[in-house]
Amino acid sequence: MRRPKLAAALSFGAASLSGLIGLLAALLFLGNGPSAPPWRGELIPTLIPYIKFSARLDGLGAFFLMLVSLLGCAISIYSLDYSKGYFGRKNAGVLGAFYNALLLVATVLVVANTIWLFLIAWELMALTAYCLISFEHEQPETRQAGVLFFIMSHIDAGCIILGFLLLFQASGDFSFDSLRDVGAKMSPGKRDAAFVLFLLGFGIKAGVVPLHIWLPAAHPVAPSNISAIMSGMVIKTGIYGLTRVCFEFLGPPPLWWGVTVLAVGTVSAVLGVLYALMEHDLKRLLAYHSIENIGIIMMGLGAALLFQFFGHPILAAFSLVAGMYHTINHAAFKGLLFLGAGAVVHSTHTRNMEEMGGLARRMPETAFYFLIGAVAISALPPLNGFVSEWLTYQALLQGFGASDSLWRLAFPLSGAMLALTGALAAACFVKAFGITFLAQPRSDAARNAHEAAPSMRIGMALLTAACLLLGFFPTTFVRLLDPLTQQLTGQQISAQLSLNSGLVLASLSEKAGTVSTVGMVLMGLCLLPIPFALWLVLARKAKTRRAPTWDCGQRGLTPQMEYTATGFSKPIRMIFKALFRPRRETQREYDFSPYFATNIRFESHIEEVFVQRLYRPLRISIVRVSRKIRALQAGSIHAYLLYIFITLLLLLIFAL
Amino acid sequence: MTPSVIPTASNLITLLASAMLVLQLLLAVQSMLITNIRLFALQSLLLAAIAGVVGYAYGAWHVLVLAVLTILGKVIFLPWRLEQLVRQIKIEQEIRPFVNMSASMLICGALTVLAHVVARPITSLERLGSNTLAVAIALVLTGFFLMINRRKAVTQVLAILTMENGVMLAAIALTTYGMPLVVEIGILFDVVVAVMVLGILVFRIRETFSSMDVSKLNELKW
Amino acid sequence: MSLDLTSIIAQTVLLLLLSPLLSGFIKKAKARLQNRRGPPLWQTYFDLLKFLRKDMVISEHASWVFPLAPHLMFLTSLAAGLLVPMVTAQAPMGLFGGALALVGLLALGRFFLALGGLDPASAFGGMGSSREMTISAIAEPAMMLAVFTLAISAGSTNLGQIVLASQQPGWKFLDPSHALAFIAMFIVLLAETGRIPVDNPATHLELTMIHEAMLLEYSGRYLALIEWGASIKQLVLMTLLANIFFPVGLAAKTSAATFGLGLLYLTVKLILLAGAVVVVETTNAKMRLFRVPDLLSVAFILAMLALVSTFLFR
Amino acid sequence: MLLTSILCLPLAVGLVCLFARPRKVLEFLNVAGFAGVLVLAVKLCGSVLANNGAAVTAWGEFLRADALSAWMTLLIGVVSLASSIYAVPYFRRDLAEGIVTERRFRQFYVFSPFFTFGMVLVVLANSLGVMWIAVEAVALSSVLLVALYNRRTSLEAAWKYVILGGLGLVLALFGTILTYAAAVGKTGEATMPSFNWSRLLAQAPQLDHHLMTLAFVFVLVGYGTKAGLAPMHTWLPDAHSEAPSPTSAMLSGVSLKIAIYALLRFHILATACLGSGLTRNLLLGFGLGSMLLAGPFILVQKNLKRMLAYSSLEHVGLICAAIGMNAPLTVFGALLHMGYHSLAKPVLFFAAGNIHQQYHTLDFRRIGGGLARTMPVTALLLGLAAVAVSGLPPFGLFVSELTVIAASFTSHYVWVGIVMLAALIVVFCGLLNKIAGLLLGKGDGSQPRESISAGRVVAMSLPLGTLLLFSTWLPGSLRQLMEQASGIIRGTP
Repeated sequence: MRRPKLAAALSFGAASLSGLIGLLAALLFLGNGPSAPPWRGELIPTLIPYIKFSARLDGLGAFFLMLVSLLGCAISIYSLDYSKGYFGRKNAGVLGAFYNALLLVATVLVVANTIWLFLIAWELMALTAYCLISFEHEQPETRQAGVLFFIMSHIDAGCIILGFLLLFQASGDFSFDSLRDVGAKMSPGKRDAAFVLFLLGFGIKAGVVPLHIWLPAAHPVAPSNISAIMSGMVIKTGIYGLTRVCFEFLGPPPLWWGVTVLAVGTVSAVLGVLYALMEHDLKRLLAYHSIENIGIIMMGLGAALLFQFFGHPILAAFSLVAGMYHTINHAAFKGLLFLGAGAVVHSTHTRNMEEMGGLARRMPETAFYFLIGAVAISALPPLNGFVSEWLTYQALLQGFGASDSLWRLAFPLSGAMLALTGALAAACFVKAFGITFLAQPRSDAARNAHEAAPSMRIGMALLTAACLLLGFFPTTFVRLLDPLTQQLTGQQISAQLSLNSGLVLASLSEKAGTVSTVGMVLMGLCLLPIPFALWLVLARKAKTRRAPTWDCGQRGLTPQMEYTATGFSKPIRMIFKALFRPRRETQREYDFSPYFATNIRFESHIEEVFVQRLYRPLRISIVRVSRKIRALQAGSIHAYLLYIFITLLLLLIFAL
Repeated sequence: MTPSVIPTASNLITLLASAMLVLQLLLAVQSMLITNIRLFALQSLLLAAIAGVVGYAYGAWHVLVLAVLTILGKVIFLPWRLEQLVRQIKIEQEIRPFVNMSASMLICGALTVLAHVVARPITSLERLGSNTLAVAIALVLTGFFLMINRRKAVTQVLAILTMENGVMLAAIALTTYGMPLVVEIGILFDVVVAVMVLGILVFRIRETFSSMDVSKLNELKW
Repeated sequence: MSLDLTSIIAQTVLLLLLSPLLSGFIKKAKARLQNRRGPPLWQTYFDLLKFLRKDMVISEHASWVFPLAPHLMFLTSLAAGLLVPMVTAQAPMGLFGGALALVGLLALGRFFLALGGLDPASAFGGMGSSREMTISAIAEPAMMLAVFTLAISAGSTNLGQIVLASQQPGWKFLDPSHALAFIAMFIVLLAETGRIPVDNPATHLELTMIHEAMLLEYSGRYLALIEWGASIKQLVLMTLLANIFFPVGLAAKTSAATFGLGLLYLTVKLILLAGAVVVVETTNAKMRLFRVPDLLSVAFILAMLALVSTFLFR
Repeated sequence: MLLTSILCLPLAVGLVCLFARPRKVLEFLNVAGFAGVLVLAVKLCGSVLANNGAAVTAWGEFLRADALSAWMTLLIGVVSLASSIYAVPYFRRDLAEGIVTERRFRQFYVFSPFFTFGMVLVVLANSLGVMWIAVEAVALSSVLLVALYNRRTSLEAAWKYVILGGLGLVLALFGTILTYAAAVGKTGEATMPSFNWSRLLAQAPQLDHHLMTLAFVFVLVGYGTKAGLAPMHTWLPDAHSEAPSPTSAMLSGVSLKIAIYALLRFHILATACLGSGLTRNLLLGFGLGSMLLAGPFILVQKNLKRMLAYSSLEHVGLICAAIGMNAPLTVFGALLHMGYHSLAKPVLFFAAGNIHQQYHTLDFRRIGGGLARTMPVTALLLGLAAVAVSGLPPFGLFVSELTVIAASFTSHYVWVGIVMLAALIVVFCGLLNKIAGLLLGKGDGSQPRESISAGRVVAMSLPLGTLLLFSTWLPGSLRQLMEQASGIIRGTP
């Protein structure tokens, strides 16, 4: 469209409205409670008999519809002003168009009720996401990331297609209704094959280690509102698919499914956060945290699968609640963080944290939202991240008593890993927030940074509100999960989770453990008078003045002397040296004495072990093989004739 | 109802067919271009003769027509056209094949054996001359081998024409009355046109590449 | 379970007043063990009062996060304290959260303290925060794991419930898993409260500082809040250690008598524990920063073993 | 009458063009003629559907059109029309730039109608011999089109095309004759057995099995060479890349499928005679082989048009393998795939033509990306068509491919489905990588912005639009036609 303003306003305005409507619809459905029948409908009539585009909104679908719409609404509002950055430079209309397409497709995906509709939506999602990622395709880095993403997601589509076809083979019909519990009809071998395929396929999309490589490449280079969508919504569709398939289609899980999912989740969580710590590219850091959080969600799912196997539907429902709760939480705070990062990048024109700093005073509101997001994602009370991780812990701990098999050790061990993850995440976000927003600006860009535009702030504020509400009122929220758990495990547990008229969240029973985030807030408010009382009583006469930083008497403090992101994570890099294998090179030039170097150049570089050991060799060998095969077509007509001749002779000899 | 088989005719056909095969083998070892062309002409003549025998013996007039057309087309016109081509663009006479004579002889022998093996189980066609099918297959395969083994464009054309002879042998001698006339005429016509087209191409190649060696045509790769 | 106001107020007061005394006691005991006279037992109170009265100097680079940190540090330690059963088996605010919430609250305080260290753009502050977060990143999971061990055998993460469970007849005090968990917890305690061999609370060498380095830019009232918060945290952790591993003298019901008795027991246990800390501090030297993780991973392993052994001996 | 007219129209156009002088007339005649062919083809489909399933015949069974032929005729009409429309602006520019001489210009407009005529004859001829002749005619008329530019490379390509093609045709002829020989004495007639496919099919079971097998082998290798099945495909990338773009579109859009059609007729006979075992295995083998071979060549391809040619190879392989599986849905999917591919591929070749006329090269490295800026319209259409051929929704190739693969799962060919999917993914990776590199990026600012004429846009967007339309909304009549055709292929009409 020729008029970017109009285009942007139109597309993103419409998108936010549709998000709102979707949200209302989802809440309306979930509000009806678990007994309400699913909503059905035909989207488009098709003329090929075996292809149906029928939709069905059930508990699971509605939950994810809520997620998609919530995020879509907030981010669309944010984009109204964010897209202004492209006016004159790029075609904002294109951005808006693909953005809306992506939202639409994601919505269709969660309500799809036939294999055809699901797969088409799945592929279209990859396509639109690809177009959005490579929106700023002038940078080669962006192009490569886009291609990597698209290739990976095509591979995952392949796995998913195979998986669904295995189910289809057993059921003989393409509609999801015929697939429910089709696993019972399948031979165990095929079931396991299907499970593995689905785990691979949805795992790639969700970005679990070691299938995650596209994620830290693709999220940073996309426009920030798209990054938010990608990591808040798109990777969640992987979780959606896995949940739908494992709990509805494949039937009762064997032991190793749960163990696998739990293990995959644990590994993803730990490695994700460790790699995140090593990043000083703000958006890459957030991308790695998506991997971590997906891992935490997978822990919940894995625990649920294990409980299904051990025959504890209630506990299964409980861990499902934990997983789903973390899913929507991650959507909220990761969306928020990416939007914040977007605002920062938008005003400093760099993603490198080493060039930021001091932004808390230049863009205080953004800083505040980002801080909320950081506290939430670090699983610190009283925000939503803490609640969902608390639920996960509780589920894992109760798992210990759930059976007598040796495998129950898996629960507390992954719980310990979860603890490690949480602590590292806190460290990482101290770094992310501290280096980005605090201290002195490290570059002119940061020095001249400005507060984000109003609609961007509104968008962030919405997600902040979501984080706070989800954090303070878990008991009301888990009631919305009843339809989901009812559908997948046949249990409703929201009643057992809420105590004292919803003030306190209990893990199934009061004895097993309770927590109340809102209670903590109240406690804090009640205790707040103490420091003020002390101040009033003792220190009213004390004066306060601003002065240069003391720093043990160090004079003339410059930004160069501040702690850098790399420096901040140095100790952890040292501790996990074995994993990171940092490549570092130092060049120092000095005139007379090695102690007085005139010029030091230090380089430290960390590359993911999977890229080093797995993906690059794979790519290289594929190319090499193809070049070898290419020699068949070397241009000599006699060779070509020979091929035909040999074919003919072979056929004559063998066919007769 | 199929007509009664006339023994002399079938013996004659067998004889002529095997003669064609012998000529084919000679082609394989003959190194002079012009001689190659003449050998091909001779082979086509034998083919025409077979057609004549079939037509005469079974009173199938249209096979006679085919015989005449073969003589006109393959015995007179095509060889003349090819020799003219050779003279016009002064190709040197020597053919330098990839595989030397003795080896190619062996290979052709092997191919003939294979042809017989392949044709053995098929007995329903032994009415007009025995082993004609085997000979036809042998002609096709050896012609194919010649094509691979020749460097020059013209010689490849020649090879494909000998293959075509084998095919026509099958067309005439395997089926009691040959094929429907339309088809036969069409096939012959097509062959002639094909050679014309090839001639044009050979010309253009000659003038652009200033060589007739098709093994030099290898710019298009991968 | 209900919240009764008296016990809340009582425990708050207890936390506020007892914590400086505990720090003072440890200093004193240390001095004695090193044949020094050492500061008077009440010195910490005087320090706090002094700090509270003094003027404040705030770095000009500091942002709105800077004043946030001390208050949150103080409040979170206090709130965490209310989750721990001190003199009775019931933590006054036990309903609002158990072990996980306790760890979470302490982590929240640390989070903001670290930000506060980064805020004034000083080199040492950043160093302090970096080291603090690193160490806690390893200490926290170890602590969690140790707590899990008890939580699993008690079937609850609620500290009150753990204590009650540990007073049931079937409870084995000398359960090897508990012993291992206790040692792990003790190491974590040293790390969390910034004690030798992890950190030296009395250091004046900036390069060796961890906890103190974050506070360099704080002064006056804020410093007081932080110090006080830190000592409350120390008290909380030691109480936790003392009460959930040795739940003697913790009455299920709250009454004046049980309260007094519980208080008595608590003081005894704290003195013993503090003694242990003092002994460790005086007999060990401070570790190099990059040796600390080894120590903490030992704690982690021990806690892991504890967990496994609960599984084995069950 | 209908058949006669549909056959004679292109022939007449060709003859007239032989003598017509002004260029505009040539162009007009071509476009109009092919439009007429398309219309007639639609009518043909209608009448075939009208006498449900029974074939339409003319000249005493000499011409015969059943659902399968009608479907192919439709494809011929569509692609010829599109490429003739595109040819107008394309050759005008070439002529203006002196890349083609007046003579070659006329050559194109004379030969392409003959080209089409040959293809129509192939699908309408009832006698297998006539069908062979027609295929040969197609080959001969297209050779000179391939060599049109008269560059070294185009001559080389033409030579390989004609030699390999001619060889294939000789083998095919041998197979045809053997088929006929197998029928000798089996047909009830007194003197001469009929060469008509319909008759042969009627008595297929009595045919001599050994001879039929032998015949099928030769036909498979022969027509397989024309259809570009690996390893007989080697001429295909050369010819497709060197021919002028409209011809390339014809070659890969229909003529490959024509060869497949010819192969199909024999496949039906052989299956009816020998049972499905042999033919199925052969088709599966060659089909999957082609699909697998296409991948590596696309992954490391340097030249746009050659890449497109290899993707055609892959699609042909898919179609063959699908027909080889011989299940209702697979065959249906194969026919559907033929149709969609015929709509998508020409657009790609047209885009390649635009690019070649702008950059005077098709080497990815020399072009160096940034097409989205220098030639936005072409880039957009190219991108869409590439999405289509790489089998992504919303385009129908996704549906047809998934149909085939899904059907393979229900008809006990799971491994076939898996191999197909793997091959498709590999090809997709190659296509995506190359096309993305071509379209995106800054590019070097040296190139002027394209000035694209309406004709090109129409020629490119018409097939694409149709594709999109039929992907989302497939007319019931077409579906019925394809189902009848698949019935014929599976020998259960």
